[in-house]
Amino acid sequence: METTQQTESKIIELKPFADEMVVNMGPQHPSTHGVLRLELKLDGEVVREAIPHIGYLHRCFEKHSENLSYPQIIPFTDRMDYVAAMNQNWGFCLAVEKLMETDESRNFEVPERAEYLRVLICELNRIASHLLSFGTYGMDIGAFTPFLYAFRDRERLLLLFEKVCGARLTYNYIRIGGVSEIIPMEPGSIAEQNFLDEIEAFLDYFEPLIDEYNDLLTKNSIFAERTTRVAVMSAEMALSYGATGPNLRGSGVDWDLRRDEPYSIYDRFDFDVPVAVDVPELGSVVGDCWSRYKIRMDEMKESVRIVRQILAEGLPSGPVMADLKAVRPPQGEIYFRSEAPRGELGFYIVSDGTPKPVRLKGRSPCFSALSALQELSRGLMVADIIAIIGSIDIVMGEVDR
Amino acid sequence: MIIDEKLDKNVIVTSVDAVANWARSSALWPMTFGLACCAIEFMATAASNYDLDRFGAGVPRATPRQSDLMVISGTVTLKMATRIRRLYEQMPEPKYVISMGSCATSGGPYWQHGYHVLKGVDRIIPVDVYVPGCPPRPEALIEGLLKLQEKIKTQTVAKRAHVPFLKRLFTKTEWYELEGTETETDPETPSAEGDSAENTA
Amino acid sequence: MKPEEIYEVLTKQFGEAVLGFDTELAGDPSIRIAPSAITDVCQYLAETDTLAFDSLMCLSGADLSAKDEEFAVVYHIYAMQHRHSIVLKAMVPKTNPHLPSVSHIWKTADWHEREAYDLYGILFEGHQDLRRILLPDDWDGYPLRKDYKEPEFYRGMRVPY
Amino acid sequence: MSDFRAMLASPHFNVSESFFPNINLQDGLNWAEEFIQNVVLPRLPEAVASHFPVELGTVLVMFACAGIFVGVFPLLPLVLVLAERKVSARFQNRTGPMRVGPWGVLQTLADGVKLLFKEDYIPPQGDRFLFLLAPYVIFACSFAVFAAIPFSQSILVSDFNIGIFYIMAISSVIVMGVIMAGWSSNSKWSLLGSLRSAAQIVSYEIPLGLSILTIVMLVESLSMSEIVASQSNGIFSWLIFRTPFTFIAFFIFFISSIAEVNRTPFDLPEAESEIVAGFHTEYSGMRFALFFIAEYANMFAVSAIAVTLFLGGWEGVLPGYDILGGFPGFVIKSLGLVFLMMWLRWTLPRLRVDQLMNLCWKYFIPIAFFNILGTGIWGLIFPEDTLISTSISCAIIYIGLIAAYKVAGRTLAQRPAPQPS
Amino acid sequence: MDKYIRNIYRGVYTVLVGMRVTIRQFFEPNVTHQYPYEHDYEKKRNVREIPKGYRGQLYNRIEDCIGCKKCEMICPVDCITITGTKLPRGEQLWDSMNVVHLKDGTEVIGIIEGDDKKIKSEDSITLTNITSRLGSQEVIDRLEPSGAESRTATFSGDEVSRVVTRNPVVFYLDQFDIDMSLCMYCGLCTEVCPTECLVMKDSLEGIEYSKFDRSDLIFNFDKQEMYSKGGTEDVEAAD
Repeated sequence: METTQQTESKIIELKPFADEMVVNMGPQHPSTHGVLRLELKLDGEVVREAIPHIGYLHRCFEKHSENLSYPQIIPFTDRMDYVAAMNQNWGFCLAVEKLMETDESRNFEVPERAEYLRVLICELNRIASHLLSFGTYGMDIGAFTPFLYAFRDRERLLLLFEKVCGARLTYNYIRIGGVSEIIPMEPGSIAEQNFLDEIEAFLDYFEPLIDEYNDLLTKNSIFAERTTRVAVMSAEMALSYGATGPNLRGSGVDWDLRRDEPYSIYDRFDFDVPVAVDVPELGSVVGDCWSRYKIRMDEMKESVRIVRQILAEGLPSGPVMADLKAVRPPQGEIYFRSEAPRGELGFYIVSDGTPKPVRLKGRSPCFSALSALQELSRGLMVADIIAIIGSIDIVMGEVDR
Repeated sequence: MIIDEKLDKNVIVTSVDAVANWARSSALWPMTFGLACCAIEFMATAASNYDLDRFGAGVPRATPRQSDLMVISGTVTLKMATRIRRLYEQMPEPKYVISMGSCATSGGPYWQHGYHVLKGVDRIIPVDVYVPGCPPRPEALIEGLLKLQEKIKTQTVAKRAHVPFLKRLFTKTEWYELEGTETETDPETPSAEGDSAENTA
Repeated sequence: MKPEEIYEVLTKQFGEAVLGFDTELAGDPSIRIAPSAITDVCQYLAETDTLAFDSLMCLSGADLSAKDEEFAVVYHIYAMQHRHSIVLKAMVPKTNPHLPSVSHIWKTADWHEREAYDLYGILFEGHQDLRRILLPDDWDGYPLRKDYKEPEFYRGMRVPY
Repeated sequence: MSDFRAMLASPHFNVSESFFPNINLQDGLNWAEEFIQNVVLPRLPEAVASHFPVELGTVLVMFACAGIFVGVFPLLPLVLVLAERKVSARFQNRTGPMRVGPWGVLQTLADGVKLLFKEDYIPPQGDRFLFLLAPYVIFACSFAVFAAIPFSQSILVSDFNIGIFYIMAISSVIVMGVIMAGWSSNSKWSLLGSLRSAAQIVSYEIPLGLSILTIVMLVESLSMSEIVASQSNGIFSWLIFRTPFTFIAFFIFFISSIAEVNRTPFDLPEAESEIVAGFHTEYSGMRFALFFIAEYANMFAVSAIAVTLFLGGWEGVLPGYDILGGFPGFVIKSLGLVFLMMWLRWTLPRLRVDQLMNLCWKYFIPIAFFNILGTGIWGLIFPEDTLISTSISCAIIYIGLIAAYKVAGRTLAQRPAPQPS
Repeated sequence: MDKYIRNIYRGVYTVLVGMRVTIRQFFEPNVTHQYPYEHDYEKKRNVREIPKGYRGQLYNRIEDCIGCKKCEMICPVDCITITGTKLPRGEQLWDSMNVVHLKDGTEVIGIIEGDDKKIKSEDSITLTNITSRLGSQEVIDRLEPSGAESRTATFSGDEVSRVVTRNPVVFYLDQFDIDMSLCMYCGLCTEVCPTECLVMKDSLEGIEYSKFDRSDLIFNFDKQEMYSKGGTEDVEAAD
């Protein structure tokens, strides 16, 4: 773990006797990423305090999971973080599989081919998620075109997902013990080859575009002005608030579960973990909005690298589903976390040996990261609030569950 | 536009109808308003690959005052329902609602145990078109929009003048009056969605 | 450090307040702590150099059975530096569920405790801003309790299908 | 009719000048009378012409001109809105409006009609009078600007001797309308937007005015037609190339005018992602349409002013030839600048309020003052605009651009900036 | 001063770079799928096919349904309602049958001759007692010479993509309703369906069914009509 030197955030001096204006931002607001509501106490343009109110999308995920069997919960995890649903599926399945592995009598193992497919599809999903975050961040800052470019490229990814699992957004693809076989893809078949070729074609198309997006938005001086040195989150603060994933790495903490606590087959791939550093020519310091945003742009490149390694190796043959009679984990409890695009996605499962969990809690990365908003936004301007919300990249479905 | 109640369908009304309906159906400005998963598909529909702008619906307005179409894109929770009702009231007539996806239509996947989910947005506001899907594909949303355009083309100005718009649409679904929801004439919170929400601090 | 070692360290330090170490069930072993001592234990875990638990991964309330007399509050804590984790569990009675807050040690706990309060009605003493977070302020009851029945109406809107 | 055909067939045919005889532009009455005498009467049969009431005809012609002006210019924004949607669609690999009319050409018409039929909402707690007045103020002002813009040698409503001053004065009244709209809406977002707008427009008037001042110093006149007349010797006599300082002044003027018309990257008063819709949050229906129309009319107006001041107005690229000259040339040049505005809009993100002010007060205003100083010195060195002075100026501009691209680019881009304090 | 000039330079430079990116896209062809594809010129470019296996509207081919209720059990949202009466022991509506899916998408239902139901790719299959013939004219043409009486056909192994066994029906289905307004399109029900009669339409008609009334989204798959004909409607159609 390493942290870099912190510099002070831009803070505008408050006039002590100015009138305070209370403004509600949201829940219907173009740039609150869904239904976040902020109660802003304004002094002119300067925000004295921004109090987030959440729960406008509280869909009772935990209540549902207590009433459903494990395979039936997977479609509901899709709807937690609907931007990166594959990763949510996977996080849940990993937790259940971990709990089931403790029961030695079952002799249960996820097939190799399924693991490769999972990594492949989840890294693609990470790209799609980061693309969306890039696009909406651009739109929040006022540039409309990056949003449409991001969606244009994301659409190609969605077509791939559609071909492999039959849905664009809520996939229900990764299952406990493997991946879905709803659209069969025999090992070595033409269908598989076409699928891999299409992924390759997408990567060839997409990889140069990342640099183009950097030209268009990341390095743009107006964008840099808007986002650098705004809302600096120090490493200690990030850890204390439980910010994870790109937000934590944006604060200069070199931490990635895929590398540091490798699950699945991530230890077989060679990839870097982008960590924020000071970028003096743009004026960025570690922990500001620009750093958090830049981590996502860099992670897309790393995901491309991982996918390319899989394509080079080729998918192993074999089944895609473990031989499971019924999903019935032993009595016990587990907390398992995986690296979703927005950070550490944890599932706390308490099982009493029945097919339904007693308690299931999804520890969502956005929920923790969003709680830092109140402290981050103090003394900034209204426009900066938008920049912060975009940079911590929340999805309200996951915050509220 | 003042049209007498007694005015029946005559040449003038018919041609005014034709013009107004043509204009209304081909300039449905949606409200920038997303709730959940479907909002992502809504954005995808508005984006380059499907481009709602082709139908004249590509001018998303952030304020309800300037929008004609409200796409309920996602799960309506009870906490959000009062806001949606209010946003609907803030939209000027004529206004149209598309219920996008299972959740908005009837609570969708959350209908059984969703203690905090409104089981169907038609319990608080009248809905013109229900688009099925979870979430619906952009094609489905576009098809819903086209159906709405067809529906608009059958409406007439004369009818609109003496039958309240809301009442006419309420015939098929139950209507639950929200207690505690302020109307537009509430002096405390007069303006658009920004400061309309109550202060819970 | 392994959970057993941490358990030993904690028993040495706190004695009576550490109630037990659950290893017999599958999955993560957990240390049961008396609710009243949870703040001290967490403080110790966070500030001792050999332990240095600097991040609270998850804080969850749990109602494990309708028959139980107690709610569980589960703390999953992680130390980035030493890369070890531990699960703490505090059982609070259902009749009057309350225990001290840890939100001043890890700020993650702020919202997570509010969520546990919102969904289970567990009171965290010393929390600066303990109010409902997900549900509206005028909501009745705590929905994740096993004996919860959803209301018929909320502000005039019918809740059941 | 034969002379008409011959006129059309002649190689130096110029539409605007053959129909609008070259006479004293300042006197509208005289012009109308001449128009009747020279254009209408010869084309009428002998019997009618002898009894034609010239005075009545004169008045009718004037009304017709006014009608054309009032009727045509509001249509301009309709075209521009469609153009904006189509252009933005091209930038974003979309198609834009397609279904309303062939290729969507009737889209803005449908929008307009729809807004006309839409419920008109007036906030009951707001200031009703100001709320109703504000759109008209903005609308009227943005169209009043057109009165002083010379579209061609003869298409000109009124040639004031203080034309550019009038334009500056009228266009700054727009901010009054914006503040009225924001204040009277009784919405916090509107208020925030209008106050942002006030600060922005008032600030950006200064670099705008200072850039115009460099032109006025060179031309020694405030009259728009005289400014154009001084650029009649081809592209290198255009004021943008006259001195190196006017070259800089052009960009300051253009960027400041983007800020004046509230377009991205300076669209803070109506920043959608921040303050919902800014000062017109509460406006619906036709009142909102007035804002919308005014915005696009303004956009064209500032482009037209920039063309008049810096890009030779209706004068062509080569002296004596009509390439990019006359009325079509003027419109093409203006639309080119409008396209540039759209291009910028669909490329750039939005500035923050303090950065907006920084840009104005720390960059534009000092540079604009520097320009004035430089133009003054230039005027001392070259009192007359000669071939030598133009060549020197163009050489300096060329060398400056090359230097900025090659030398400065290499040194400035590579050396890291000092650590931010 | 150095910083001042550098800021100006950086501002201008990055703006120009961004403008270069957008103007390059200005001359790229557009990517819009011009759905609904009304005109021919729209069909020629950028048509987006619904991929095979897309999870669209649920559809039950009720004649194949055996009322096993597996879909109702697995459905996470209980949007499928099946009520059925179990027939008395020993009775069944029809015998066990085989559905042969040919590679060109057609299906033929009948009984495979011989005891060995396992299909190898090189083997040819002889179907007897064909009760329904769905599919292209080609197959029908092939069947005609063999005579309607015997209703026998032989297919070579390359033609056949898979063979599904249709279990004997022991349930009398009173009601098979799917409320598509509740469905979450997870596809679990289609996976467990033993006769593969419950499918999700992967075509445009599977997604274009928006309604003006929410109750229209409840789809009844009624078997009553079929029962009244004694399950032989297909045979009649074949003749």
